Amino acid sequence: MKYGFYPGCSLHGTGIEYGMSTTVVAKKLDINLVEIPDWNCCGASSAHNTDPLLAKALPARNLALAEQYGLNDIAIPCAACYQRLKMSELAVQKEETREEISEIIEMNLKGKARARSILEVFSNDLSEERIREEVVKPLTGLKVACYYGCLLVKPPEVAIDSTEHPLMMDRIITTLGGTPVEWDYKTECCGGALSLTRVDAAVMMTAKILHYAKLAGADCIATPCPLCTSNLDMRQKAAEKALGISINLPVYYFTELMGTAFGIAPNELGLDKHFVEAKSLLQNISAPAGQ
Amino acid sequence: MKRIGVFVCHCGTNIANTVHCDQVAEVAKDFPGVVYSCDYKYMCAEPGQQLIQDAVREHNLDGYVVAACSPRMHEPTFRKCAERAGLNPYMIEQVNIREQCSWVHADKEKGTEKSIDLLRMAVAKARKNEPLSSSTIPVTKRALVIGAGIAGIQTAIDIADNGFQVTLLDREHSIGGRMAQVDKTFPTLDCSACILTPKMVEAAQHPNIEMVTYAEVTAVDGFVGNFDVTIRKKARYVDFDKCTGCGACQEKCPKKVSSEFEMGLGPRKAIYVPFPQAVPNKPVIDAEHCRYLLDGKCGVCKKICPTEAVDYEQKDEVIVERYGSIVVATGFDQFDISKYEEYGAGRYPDVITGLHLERLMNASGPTAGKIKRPSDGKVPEKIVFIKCVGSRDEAKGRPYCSKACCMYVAKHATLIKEKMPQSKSYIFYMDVRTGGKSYEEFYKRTQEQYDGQYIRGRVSKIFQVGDKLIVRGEDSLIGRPVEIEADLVVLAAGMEPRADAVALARTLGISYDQHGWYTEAHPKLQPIETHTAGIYLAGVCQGPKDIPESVAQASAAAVKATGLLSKGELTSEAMIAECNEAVCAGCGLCISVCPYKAIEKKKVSERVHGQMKERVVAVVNPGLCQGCGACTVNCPSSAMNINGFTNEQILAEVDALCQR
Amino acid sequence: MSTVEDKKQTAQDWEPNIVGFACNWCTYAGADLAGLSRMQYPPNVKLIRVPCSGRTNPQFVLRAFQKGADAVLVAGCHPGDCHYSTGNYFTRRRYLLMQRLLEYMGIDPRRFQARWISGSEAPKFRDVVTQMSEEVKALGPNKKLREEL
Amino acid sequence: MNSLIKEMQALAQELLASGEVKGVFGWTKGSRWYLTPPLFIQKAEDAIKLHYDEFAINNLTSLLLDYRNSDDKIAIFVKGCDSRGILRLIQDKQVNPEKVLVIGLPCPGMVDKEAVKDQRHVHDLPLLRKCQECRYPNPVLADRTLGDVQVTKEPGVPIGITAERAIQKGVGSKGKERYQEVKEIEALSADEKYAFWQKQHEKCLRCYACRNICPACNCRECIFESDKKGWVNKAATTTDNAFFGITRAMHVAGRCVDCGECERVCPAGIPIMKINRKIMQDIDELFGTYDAGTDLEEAGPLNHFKLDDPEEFL
Amino acid sequence: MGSIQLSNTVPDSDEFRALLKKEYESDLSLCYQCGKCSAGCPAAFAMENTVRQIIRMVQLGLTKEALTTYSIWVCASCETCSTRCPRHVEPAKVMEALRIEAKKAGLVADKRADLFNDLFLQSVSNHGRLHEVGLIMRYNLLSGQWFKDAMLAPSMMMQGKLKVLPESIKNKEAVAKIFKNVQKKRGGQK
Repeated sequence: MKYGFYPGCSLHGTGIEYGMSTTVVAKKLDINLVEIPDWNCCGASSAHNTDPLLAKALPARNLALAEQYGLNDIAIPCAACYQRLKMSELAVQKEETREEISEIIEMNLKGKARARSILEVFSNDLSEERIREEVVKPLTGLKVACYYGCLLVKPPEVAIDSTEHPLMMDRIITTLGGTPVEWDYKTECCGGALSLTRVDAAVMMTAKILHYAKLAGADCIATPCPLCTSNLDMRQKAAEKALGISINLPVYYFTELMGTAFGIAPNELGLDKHFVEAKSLLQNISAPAGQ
Repeated sequence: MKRIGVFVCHCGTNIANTVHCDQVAEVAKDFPGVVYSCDYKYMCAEPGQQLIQDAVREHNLDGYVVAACSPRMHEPTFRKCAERAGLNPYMIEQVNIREQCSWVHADKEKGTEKSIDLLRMAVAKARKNEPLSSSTIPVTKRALVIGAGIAGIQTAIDIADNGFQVTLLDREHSIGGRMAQVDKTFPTLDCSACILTPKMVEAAQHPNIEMVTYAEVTAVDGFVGNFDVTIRKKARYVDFDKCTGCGACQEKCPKKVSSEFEMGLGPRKAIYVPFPQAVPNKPVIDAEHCRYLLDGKCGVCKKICPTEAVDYEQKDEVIVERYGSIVVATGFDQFDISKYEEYGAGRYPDVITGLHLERLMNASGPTAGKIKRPSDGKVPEKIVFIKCVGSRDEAKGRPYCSKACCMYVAKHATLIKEKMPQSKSYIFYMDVRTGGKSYEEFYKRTQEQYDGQYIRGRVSKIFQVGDKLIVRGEDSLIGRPVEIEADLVVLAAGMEPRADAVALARTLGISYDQHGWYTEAHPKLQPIETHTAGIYLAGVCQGPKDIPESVAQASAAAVKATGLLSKGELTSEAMIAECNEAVCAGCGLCISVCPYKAIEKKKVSERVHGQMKERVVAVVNPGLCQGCGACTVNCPSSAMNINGFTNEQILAEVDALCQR
Repeated sequence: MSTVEDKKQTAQDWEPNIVGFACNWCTYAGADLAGLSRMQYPPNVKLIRVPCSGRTNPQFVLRAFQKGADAVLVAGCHPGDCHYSTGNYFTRRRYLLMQRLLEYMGIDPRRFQARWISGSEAPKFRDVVTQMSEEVKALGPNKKLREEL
Repeated sequence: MNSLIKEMQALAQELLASGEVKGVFGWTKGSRWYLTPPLFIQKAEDAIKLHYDEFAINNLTSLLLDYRNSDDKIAIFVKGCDSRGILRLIQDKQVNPEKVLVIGLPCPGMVDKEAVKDQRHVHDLPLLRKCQECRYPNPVLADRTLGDVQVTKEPGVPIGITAERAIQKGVGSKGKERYQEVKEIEALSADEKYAFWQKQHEKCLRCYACRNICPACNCRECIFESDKKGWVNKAATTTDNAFFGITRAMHVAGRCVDCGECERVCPAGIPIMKINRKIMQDIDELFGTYDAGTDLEEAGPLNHFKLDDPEEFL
Repeated sequence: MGSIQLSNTVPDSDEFRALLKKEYESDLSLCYQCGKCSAGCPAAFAMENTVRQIIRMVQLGLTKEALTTYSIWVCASCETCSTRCPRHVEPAKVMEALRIEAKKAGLVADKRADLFNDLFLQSVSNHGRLHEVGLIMRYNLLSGQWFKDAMLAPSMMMQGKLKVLPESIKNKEAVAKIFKNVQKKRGGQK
């Protein structure tokens, strides 16, 4: 199965391990990710905070490029980029807005390209058996708080799963042998857009999520978004200070957990690139499994 | 040439504001057939009607046209006015220049122009009006009440007290409806069963009431005065004559099922009586769960029944009964709270609805009156109520207010404080609506003596953490987010039409709104009648309301129903079909499209070349025909015509409208 | 009264004359509700009240075009809601054929509409009437099937 | 073919002689080689005049309407298309089945008299278009049959002694293309369509030949006869002709048995079948294929409905 | 601050509410102040005026006050409010609109947030992609927080997450032209 691949700027920077783990996991699952040549930044929150038209035009260029190369299904790891491209895709479906945007980006838009989150691709386009086949080291005993963040499930027109109680990632973690914990902060916002401009607010929002994950008895957190990870992982120390309790919850990209279960070496997945030490937790689960 | 009068009404300023009534009356003078034309401020009022009657006598008018409001409103008024003036009531026409002209076109010139065209149309039709009279139809002096909640029971009792036979029908196998599930009622805090069961027993023992429970209406034919209703009596598998209601079978039955009456909080058996005060107080076997009926095993109830009342061979029984009038009192369903994913409704066991709480508080409920959390049975300390769940919420498709939730939440808060003094109730509200008698005082007492903490704001999310429910809202009065760690959350779920309300409406031929509430003939002036003559509404099936209103509406429906039955016979529609036997070829095309099977064939003999020859023609039964006109179009030779809407009249109207 | 007549004939502010057949129980009630709610719509459609949409004979539609109507609307209850229970089922079949036959005879489909408008759908009544008035005003006077005076 | 004619004459002679029927409708040899006009005989000895060949085009069924009041039993010869007319009249209760004796004949396929070049000498003539498109060459009902034809309610190929010649001439060969002409008109623009039909309606004389020949047009008193009804006045103006044409099409909608006689008898040559076929096509598309006059019990498309009929008026 | 003269403030702000309705598809007349949006807002704790209050300000015509409040810049545009609003008022779009209109009117309360957005978009229009390190460096410098998050830098450097050199796409002009075309369409003001 062939998909257009839109990594987004953070996968080449702060979210490098997300890019590494996604590509290597995809290869294992014979999913052919063809990077969209010369893709440009989706504008993230700064674009839609400046001009609604700019917010639709920037991602539209990527849609046009994808259509040119016949990559109508675009797999997008980063939740922020997914939401931006999906919003642009929906605008391009309507006749009059499509003409307006084509004029702005000076490229032809057919409205055929579909923006899809990599999480949705893995859970809808692959059967559970297909993923289970690849599992070499099941994550038995690992209690995972699956955190979806807000961008993948809100607003409803772009949601890949239920807005309040999504289960896509939970199902994948179960297939990998892990046990997802029952918790309700899975779609509360971590303050991604504020992580540089209002660090104080971002830390408090992140702290709440970490606190609820801890209460739910999770060993670690799985996320599908580099913005959330940069907050939950990088700001975990500050959150501990703010809450006055120790948290010590490693934050993995769900693709990193998939890679581990598929038996891929930790460094190949980028597990050495975390703030909260991430490798040891995964090692001692595989240890009892006897390998 | 008929002498036609024209009377243009100002309707105060409703028409005069955007139509030059004088100019319209003036132009009407030149219309062919018009011998007198004038305009007046209030045609429908006494002086207006007097003016018409004087003009009829003075100008020797054969008929007249009133240009005013909608004929749906005042056509009967102007017909009676014609009768008083000595004219046949069907010699007049009313044309709508208010709802369909003055109110919808601001431009006075265009409004006047359109009124003139409409008036020209009405005059053209009036000139072809013929005197009509209606015939009489016999009325079956028997009423049917569909739905035996408090509304249905009250209706049946009132009809029976008026001396008429009435059948009280309900789908469940005991009467009582929603009110039977309620613990206490507001504002008096009477025990619901204590005020309901006497009425249920009265209905059961009333000589004029025939109770048909565990039965459904499957088809309704005929029309006002003569409804042929097909009723399917579901098999009970218990012979009611033999059964003494001793209850032995219920104890021994091995099959446990979650009880619908207890809202799934408690069990019942496959052979069961829903609640102790059920009427009839005899069990029924639930075919979907009984082991014997499903796969032939067990049969315990039959073995231990002292009077051999259990009979597995019983089959559904379909009967057809004739009724003069029907009252629909089918009640409502509670809103399905699982649509509120943000509250975890349907996932968290401790997020329940008002009715669940009613069952928990009820002495004969699953917890014998002690309020326990469905999850772990603990007694809750902090209880949060959330109002407007499934009401006043366009996003969930329920824009309307369900009217009774504000009061039953206040009642719950009061009762909980009474039962558990150490508990604390928090009530999230947007508005508190206490529109009934002594309702506001009851609400004040809840805050004053029963420590009800009211927080203005709508809850956004409920988190389950461990065994606690974190309720997150905003107190919009001080404008700050608030959080409560609750043991139990009660959602004030609103009212919703029955799931099959639309199907029943179509069986009965009555109309319903976009939610499924039944539509009354007129929201203000005829809240009990429907557009279908002989069918009336009572209770919540017509829209959310509380018990006092339902009972009041029930008695009103009883009066309407008996008013019809007391007449003995009905005057039929005057504007019905008529077959011109000279032209009719007896082809029967009209019969195939008549909804009321009102057309039969009859032999006529006529002299052809000196011999008497017999042939077949169609004939209309005036009692059955409702004047829909389907036959006139399917009849190629136009032998069939509808009095009051004849082909010639409609052609005259078309010509008049196109005369430019 | 000639002033009213002359003004109408001037070319540029020509107003279409649309004949509407409205069933008494639903569409006529919907039109009344539009009035009660003071909705505004162009004055070009004039309704003839008929007991049921099933009473509207295709010959009335032809007569309207013949006498100079610029468009014709036939409106009634939604199938299943008919006050006479089955009236509009026959209307639906008959006018599915009539609509195609008129188009086959060269009549612009926008000049003949059959629509279901219930008693509570006042906004839908206003929208149908407004849309028809605007479309037909753009199409101009109807010459087809019209009798020469 | 001659043996068939002999059988017809013998049967007619025997029926009349025995008094079982008071009259027989058939055809006789006309004054030209290509003419076989209708014949009505009441005396046994006239049976010899009966004739039947590829020119016996007339559909005799509507002639029965003159006898709707008489008690005499009448016999009638019918081809496949004619027999559907009989069923139409029975379904419309205009003919009492006991009062008519239907004799089914095999159909050789009728030829187009318009194509005659030499009035004197016999020459070959092409098959009528309606016969090329014919789907019911065999009678759908008959009390008696001649020429080993078989009664069948289903569309099919010609059966009987003339079958082989009929198939060779191409009867039913274009059965699939009967809506071809309709599609051609539908493809025109609105104005072109209007112009086409305007020209046709201008030619109409309002002689009502089409109505008189049509078995579906069996009213006792036609609304176009009496202007008292007020539908349309009797002058043959183009607009009134259009009103007549369209109204008649709607009156026979779902009842027209596709016999094509209206078009054949029209003195002005108006393609009336193009209107009826349009309605038949729409009925097939909208409510499922339906052939009028083939099944006595089945109700016509406009006389019943289905809850899930196509919905275009929401 | 004295009583609000509604007879002036409401009519004067009709035009602004019309702009919100037409341009940003959010009709404030639908809002019956139920508070579900601010209840669910994850950043409400950091806001002096919650979303509901800000909408109330615009309803009552206190447009300037709404535009100049600090709270609109704490909104993380996570759309929870719009998702749960019972009346489809789209409060998230209102907050976004207020940020944009505040920028247009030069009434931005949180200068840093504005600075961040401008720098972000400059980097994108220059290189076609965001140069994270360049953005953070320039943002810290211009906002006077020279050592913000400085302690995180070394470990990020080790993890190879800080790409010092900007990564430009081939067709940079195409992206720059998008910015120009949008500005041309918006009548040239910034």
